[in-house]
Amino acid sequence: MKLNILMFGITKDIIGQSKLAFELPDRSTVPDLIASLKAKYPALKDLSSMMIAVNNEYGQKDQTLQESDEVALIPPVSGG
Amino acid sequence: MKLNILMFGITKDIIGQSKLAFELPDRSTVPDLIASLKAKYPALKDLSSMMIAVNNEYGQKDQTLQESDEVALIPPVSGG
Amino acid sequence: MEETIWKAVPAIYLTEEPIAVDEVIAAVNSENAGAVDVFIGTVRNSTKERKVVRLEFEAYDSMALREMEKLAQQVRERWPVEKIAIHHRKGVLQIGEVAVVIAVSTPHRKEAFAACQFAIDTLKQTVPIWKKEIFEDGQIWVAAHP
Amino acid sequence: MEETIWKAVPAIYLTEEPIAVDEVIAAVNSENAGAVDVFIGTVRNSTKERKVVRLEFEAYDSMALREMEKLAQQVRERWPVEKIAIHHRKGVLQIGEVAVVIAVSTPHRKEAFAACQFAIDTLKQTVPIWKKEIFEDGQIWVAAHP
Repeated sequence: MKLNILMFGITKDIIGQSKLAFELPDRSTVPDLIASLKAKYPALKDLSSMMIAVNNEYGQKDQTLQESDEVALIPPVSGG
Repeated sequence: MKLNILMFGITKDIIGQSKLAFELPDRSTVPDLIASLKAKYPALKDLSSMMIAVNNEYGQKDQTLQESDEVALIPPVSGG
Repeated sequence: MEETIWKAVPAIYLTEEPIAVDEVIAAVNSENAGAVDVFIGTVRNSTKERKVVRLEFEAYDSMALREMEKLAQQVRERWPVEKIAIHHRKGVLQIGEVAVVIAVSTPHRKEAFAACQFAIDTLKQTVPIWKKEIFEDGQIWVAAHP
Repeated sequence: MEETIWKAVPAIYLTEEPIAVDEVIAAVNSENAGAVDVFIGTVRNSTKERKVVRLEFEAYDSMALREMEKLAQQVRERWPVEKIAIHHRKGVLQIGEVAVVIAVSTPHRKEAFAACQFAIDTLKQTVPIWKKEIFEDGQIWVAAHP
């Protein structure tokens, strides 16, 4: 399946775009996606933390992804 | 000596005036004044607390009063 | 060129006029501060389920201002405060009106909360101001009796 | 008769315009409340003694609003809150500008402080908003790296 992953903050700088088209095997999970992204973009490994949001919620461990999901990469937040 | 004691809040209601001319032996202390006032106005004994202010400061234990002092009776405060 | 009319807001203030909360906040403005905590005490419509009609605050003005100054100084000694402002109302207050505003600015937020909470807690214990609650069927001086 | 123009202020708000602190405070107005605590986060002129030129906030808008709503709900479940409002700024902010305002009204003051402090602490951990500090000689995404 092909995900269109939204990028924010430093991940946008690392990956160089605000929306990344990313190919992933069907029935991949949140941890699968994180592993694949870190493999392709090693600078992501240096971040304090990295979360995946699925449809505007923090993704659960082992949550399975679908092509229709709105997926976003969430580097350490720093609002306030 | 004769003190002109300022009254506030409930003490003004108890004593019935906002400034009380009160006769007291020379070299009386803060506790002396409190005792004399309570003797003359027993309703003051029912208050949760009663302090004396001398020249805009809380009077110290055993502080000696002078006729020139600005003296005030401070019932339990309840600002804020 | 337009003239800007700048109204200096005192840090410590006791007034019969309504308190302008935004002016108290502006009084603690500082470029070194990352945090401002503001406490606003307002007149509730009830006390222990008894309906309040209005409040009346009486103050021993000269001493109250002095105690408020002392309190501000104490707060500055205890926390890394940029600025602190304390405004207290007196006279007759209707439901919903603002009785007291305390604003504290600090570099970081933890200190702003701690300093502001200490300030209102201490004000209620030390500043010679008295509150009378007027109910439909009576009135009491708050905290006067055990 | 004059017409009053009433501008409804949302409780949860993310905006590129300057935050009107008095509107956030007005949004938590309640006759049942005796206390309002307001936290205001402002842009400091320095971070760890390094001079800050300006800040830039970026938000994942839809999720940020959702997390702010969740946070408000959590606060309401934990404390006897009358009303809570959370406004966060995004875009470019100069020194001294307001980045976030949280206002909480409660019957008594202790809960107002606790709820407001919890709200800002939690917002900083959960709401997807990112802050870039621009220095004279560089810039960093705050908290991105260990």
